[in-house]
Amino acid sequence: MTTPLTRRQFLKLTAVAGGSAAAMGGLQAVLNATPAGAEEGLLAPSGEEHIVPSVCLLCPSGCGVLVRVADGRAVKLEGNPMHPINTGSLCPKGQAAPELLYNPDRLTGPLRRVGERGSGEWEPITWDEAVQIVAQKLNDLRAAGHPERAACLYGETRGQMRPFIERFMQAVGSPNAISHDSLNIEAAKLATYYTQGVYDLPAYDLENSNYVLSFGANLLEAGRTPQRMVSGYSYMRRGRAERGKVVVIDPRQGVTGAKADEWIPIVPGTDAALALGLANVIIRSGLADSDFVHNYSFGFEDFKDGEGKSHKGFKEFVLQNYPPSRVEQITGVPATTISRLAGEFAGNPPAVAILPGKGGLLNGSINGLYTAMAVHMLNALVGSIETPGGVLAQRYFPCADWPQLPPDPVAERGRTAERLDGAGARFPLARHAYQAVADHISEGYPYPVEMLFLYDANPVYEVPGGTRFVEAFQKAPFIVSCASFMDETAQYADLVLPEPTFLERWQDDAIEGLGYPGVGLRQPVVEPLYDTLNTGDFLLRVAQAMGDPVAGAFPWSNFEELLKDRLKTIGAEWETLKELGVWMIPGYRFARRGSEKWVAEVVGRDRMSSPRDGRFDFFSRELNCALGELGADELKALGLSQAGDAVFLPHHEPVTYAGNAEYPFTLNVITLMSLGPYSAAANMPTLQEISGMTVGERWDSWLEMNPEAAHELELRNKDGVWVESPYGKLKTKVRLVKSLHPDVVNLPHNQGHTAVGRWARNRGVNGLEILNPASEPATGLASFTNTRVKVYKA
Amino acid sequence: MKARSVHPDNKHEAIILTPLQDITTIDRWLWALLLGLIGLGGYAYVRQLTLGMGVTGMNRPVYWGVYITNFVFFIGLAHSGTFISAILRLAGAEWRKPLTRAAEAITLFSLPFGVASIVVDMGRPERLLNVISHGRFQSPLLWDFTAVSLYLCSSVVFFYLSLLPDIALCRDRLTDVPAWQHRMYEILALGWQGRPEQFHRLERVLDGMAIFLAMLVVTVHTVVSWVFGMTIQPGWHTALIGPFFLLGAIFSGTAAVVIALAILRRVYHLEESLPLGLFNSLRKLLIVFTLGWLYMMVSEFLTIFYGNIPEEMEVFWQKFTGDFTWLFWAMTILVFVVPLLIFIFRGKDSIGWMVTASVLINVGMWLERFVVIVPTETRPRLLYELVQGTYRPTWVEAVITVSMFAGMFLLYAVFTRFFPIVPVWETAEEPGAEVPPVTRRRRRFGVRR
Amino acid sequence: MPRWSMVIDLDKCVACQGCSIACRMENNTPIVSPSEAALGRSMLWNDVFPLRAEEEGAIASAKARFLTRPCMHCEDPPCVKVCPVGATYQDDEGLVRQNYTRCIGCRFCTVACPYGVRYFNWYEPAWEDGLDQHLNPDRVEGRGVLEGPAVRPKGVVEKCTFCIHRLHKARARAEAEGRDFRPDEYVPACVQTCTGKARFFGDLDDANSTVSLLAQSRRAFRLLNEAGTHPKVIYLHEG
Amino acid sequence: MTIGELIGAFFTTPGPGGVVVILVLGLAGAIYVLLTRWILQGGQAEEGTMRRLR
Repeated sequence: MTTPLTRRQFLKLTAVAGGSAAAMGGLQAVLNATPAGAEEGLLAPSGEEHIVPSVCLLCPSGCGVLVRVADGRAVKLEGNPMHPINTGSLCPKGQAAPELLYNPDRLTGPLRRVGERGSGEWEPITWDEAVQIVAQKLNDLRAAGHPERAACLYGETRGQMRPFIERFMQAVGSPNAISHDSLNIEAAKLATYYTQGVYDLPAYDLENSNYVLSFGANLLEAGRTPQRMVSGYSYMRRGRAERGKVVVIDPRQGVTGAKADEWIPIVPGTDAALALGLANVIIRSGLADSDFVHNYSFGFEDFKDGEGKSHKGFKEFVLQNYPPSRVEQITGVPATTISRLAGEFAGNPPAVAILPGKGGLLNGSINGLYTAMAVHMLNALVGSIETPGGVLAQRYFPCADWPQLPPDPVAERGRTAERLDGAGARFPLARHAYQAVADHISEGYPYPVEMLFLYDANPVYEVPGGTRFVEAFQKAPFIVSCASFMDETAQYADLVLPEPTFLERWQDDAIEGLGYPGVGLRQPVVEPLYDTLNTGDFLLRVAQAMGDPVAGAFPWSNFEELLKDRLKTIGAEWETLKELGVWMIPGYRFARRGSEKWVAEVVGRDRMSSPRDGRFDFFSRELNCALGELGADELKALGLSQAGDAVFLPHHEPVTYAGNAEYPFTLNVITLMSLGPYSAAANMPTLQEISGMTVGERWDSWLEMNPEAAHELELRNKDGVWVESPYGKLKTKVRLVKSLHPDVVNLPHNQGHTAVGRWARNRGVNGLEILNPASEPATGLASFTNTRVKVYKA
Repeated sequence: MKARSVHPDNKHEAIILTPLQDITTIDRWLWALLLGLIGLGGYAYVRQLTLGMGVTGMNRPVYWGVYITNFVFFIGLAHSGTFISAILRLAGAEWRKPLTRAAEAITLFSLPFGVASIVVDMGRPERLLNVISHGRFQSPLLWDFTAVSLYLCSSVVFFYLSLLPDIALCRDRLTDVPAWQHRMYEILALGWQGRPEQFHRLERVLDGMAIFLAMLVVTVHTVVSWVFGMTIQPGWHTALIGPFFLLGAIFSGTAAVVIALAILRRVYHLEESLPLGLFNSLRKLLIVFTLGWLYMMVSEFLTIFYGNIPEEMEVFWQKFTGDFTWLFWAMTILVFVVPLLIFIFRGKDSIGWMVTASVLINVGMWLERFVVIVPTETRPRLLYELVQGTYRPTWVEAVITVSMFAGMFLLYAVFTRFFPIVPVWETAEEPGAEVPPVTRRRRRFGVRR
Repeated sequence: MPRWSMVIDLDKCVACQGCSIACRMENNTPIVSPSEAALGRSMLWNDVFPLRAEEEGAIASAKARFLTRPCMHCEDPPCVKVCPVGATYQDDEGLVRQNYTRCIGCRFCTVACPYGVRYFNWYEPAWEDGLDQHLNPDRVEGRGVLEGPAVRPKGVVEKCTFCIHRLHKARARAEAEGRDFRPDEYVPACVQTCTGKARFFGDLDDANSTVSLLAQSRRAFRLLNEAGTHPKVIYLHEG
Repeated sequence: MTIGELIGAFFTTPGPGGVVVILVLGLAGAIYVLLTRWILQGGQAEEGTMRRLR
């Protein structure tokens, strides 16, 4: 590196050579030229500066963050190295979080509707007034003896918030605490429940896995815990000595397929057939884990039940019905690929098959549950249940249990009423049917609704055919929304009680996706900017205002105290948790097969009617108990095309598409890493600006289409097009993407808002508006992927 | 005693001096219109200064656009004057005498707008002095800055010296002009006596400067092209870009001279002093340049096409079939096909056709500079899908360009009203006579009664 | 004198654009309106974009590939060569820096850079009411020098500087603690936030720093090596 | 400081470039002023003897 001559040296030389030193000196003085970069220093900010740990809530992954607060302003978010999910990393949404905190469109205080519903005229009220109104309303309902007519729809509830809301509704006397899970992860949870007997999303030990087979799970972009999957993926790829293989089975390649070793474009909605085809080859070639299959499973071989009736086992069922040749016709995946994949999957232990999450082309009509069960069968076949590199049962911290609910006859009668969303009644297998609430309110099934409480829920936007909720709201006399932005649903509310953003409130956050228990803590990093109140505190104050017996169920003065009380058993003082921001017991403790821990926690833990014998159900006994007595016609009413044993075995259920041959393409609404699943993110300008990186779009929606399919329709790149389904039509721009199944078109999620804020409003289109609003008849899952559309030039 | 100077007699003196006597109403209307355009350009520039360069159509990756094209075009025009007077003077081509000043005037009045285009294109114009206080000579922009400023002041001096005798003539002949105009002549004439020794020295200085200016013409436009040539962007980084720009400059400059002469001839009825033969000689010159230009185009694009390097071909197809197809083919037709046909079939002895061809050439040359600069920027070297630029110039750029042209015409029009456009002292002999070589002329001149 | 360099393992990079936004939040680059973004004027110093997918092959083999591109901080930077006023210069640690008080906005460097890493302030950077609260307060300033995350005026060029203010802060902290500065104390914002842990940063002169070791990997390649710029950002191939 | 480094520094360091520009323009200006004065002095000595021409 030649050390460059400093200017002064040089000038002296030329002065001597040039002979006009005086002019040179004068010039120098006049122009006060300073050599660049010679003496510049760092001016540290004047005010004091400190770091506050918290947990991000812009997607369900819940990464730990360290917020740098300078002069009382949250200036920068960095990943918390102590938090196991992201260990110091942070995705674009987390980095852009200050734009959520300082967003100019945030609601500044509680509002009450004055004009006509949805007219947008509000008057500010105080929090005390709001508490009185809600308490009064609930007391009236309890006095009228119908507390069940109050319902709560909640979205992403973290940590204690979910049990707290359910406890609040039970204390009031209503069974209707309805989660939005049926929009995304419910298919995987039900599948794990009906096979492994654990009603929870399984955790995947990607770090130790050699072979990952992902069925429609949008691993690296969206889904339940994107950051955890990315961390696992990158460790599995280059973090350790031998590099794991990733195969993605999805009609859309996306980032996950692009990074995978192999991407298998499959006919949408036929993943169950492919999974069973793989199972067929594994069983035929004897690669199955015989110890697990014979000693720790049920229904693999044919068997006779109590009354001596013989039932077909999983093995025979698969061998007869899913030879690779037939599977090739159904799925379009060549038989040779099926055999090769099966051989690789079984031959490279530990291998894991990822169950489909949101955005997977699976939860069509009824085949959402069976497809997820079929994929979980693969994990069982190769014995990847509860083994390093396989599927783990997610464990949580043992929180101090809730104090006993005080005796309350009105509440007890209310709790036993039928649920508003028809879970367990109209939808026999469902636990939550979030999107069906709209039709039920309009029908008045099972009873008219008096009060709706919406916590982090924007059904008008995020439910397929969400506008049905607007009609339903006409029939709901009193609606309360806790959104921090005036989103599409809050517009129709009577009371809007804005909750602070995640950087300004107390909330814990159970760590999911790693298997071992852990908890993260959100704490106010800056003084709350506006007159907002944490919904937990609000409900506590409502309970006090309602007086006994409801008040008795909540002996805490504020939510922080509740957290402190519940989390005192995690083995860390409150101060340490506040200082670190996270506490965990790292290292997953595997249960030996057949041990009582295996029976108690891993297999059969949540079974209600079938025996908890620690046996993995190839033939689902739980399903048998639920649907055993139904006749053929009732089964057909539930959308089941096959009767007999097939009902209780994972099988390929042909998808009944909304839209006939006139609509050639299947519409798939994809969640992006940049915008994420939550409506508030659509109003963050930075995320809008990077939303279309994969196709080169910014600030807008687009329709991804295969170039050959577009060629037939004479569509060129960036042409304006109409996307029409039997339920409506949208106008957007087509973008040709070669890595996409010809029969599938994609639309990005979280665009096309009509409210929320200036950056989100009227930008792009909302693909969910034209999706099939019906739910799966048996499981109450929203059908995201069984709507057909036609595309033509705008 | 007011200095009285001695002037060679010139039959056309009266005709040449008539435009200086009175400023007609048409002039006033013309100047008002041009001033209005310049005012509009000023407004657009103030808007750009206050709001930011965003008002123009430039973006990422197309960072340079119409302004830099103007810069190159005006510097190109500036080469007409010097080329005609300097090089033809060295070649002793006497036919160039009547048109030297008209040609040099084009140089004088287009150069400042070339420099102005650079300043308009700068994001922080008030920091222009940084180029002096912190100049780095490694940057081609600094070579450019030096060369163009040297060329500007050299051509100003060259123009002023050749104008000196005529100013003195005006000082002595035009006594009934307004006082301030006469006062101006006195000051500008610097006490010119018209003594033979002065003429002799003036001739020698002009010959010397002609050599220097000829050399300067070559350096200035090559250096202007090296602003693009020195980068490693495909389409710019070619050795041919120097000669290509030089020939383009002289070509468009000569065409501009033809236009200027035709207008002057018509407006000021200078049919005698600007004979038809002049246009025929210029026609021969223009034919040579058109063919030269074709040679340059073919040699550049054939080499690129044959070489078939991906990033080069990306820019190549951008011009031939991509976003710039219309501009590229329009340019080729306007600069090569049509003018060549006109010159060969219609050009002889018809000034009207010559002017149309010249106008086409100049429009084509502006497009040619645009098509050299912008397509390369739309296809950056790192071939990736997304940063494929598009460029739509906005009204701000258009208005500023028009106002610059208006400025040039205004300067030209005002100049012709105050100074003789045809050099009186150089065309002192009877027109059409076989002109003796320079030495004999001086002796005869000295003896005159 | 350390020679700062960055290694990006494209096998671990999942194109999440975390680096892009960490860079924006650290260096106060403004958001531009949709119409400006459509013109390509959005300011993302560390841009992420898809590379051209191959044309031939069946659908299944059509692999999209993504690239995250900070400034290469070349050894022989074509941008520093062409700058007429020395606004952009290469300091003795190999960083190509930009002095916002000296830049005259002629945009010669933006055109000369083959990687297109330079951005221009077409308008005065503005944040809608309230959004400017999260601007990074750090400054690197001196007489006639304005660098670091200071908000740039309109009309100047700006680029990734490997978070020069973080280097100064690390040096100041080391000095305050009375010990000499170790190269591994300083990491740009994009390296710290990378979700796939795909980015490594360090001193290329130190033979056993991570970047030096990874630079020897047979997967290592540099962008546009044929352009003779000797970039100091080294990529590792996928697969 | 080898000659190579000196020349290299001349080109790369901000500052000398400006000095070159000033030198070149200053020199050209000076030369032109001298030339103009030289032209105007032409024939100064025998000025008195010249008969006035026309």
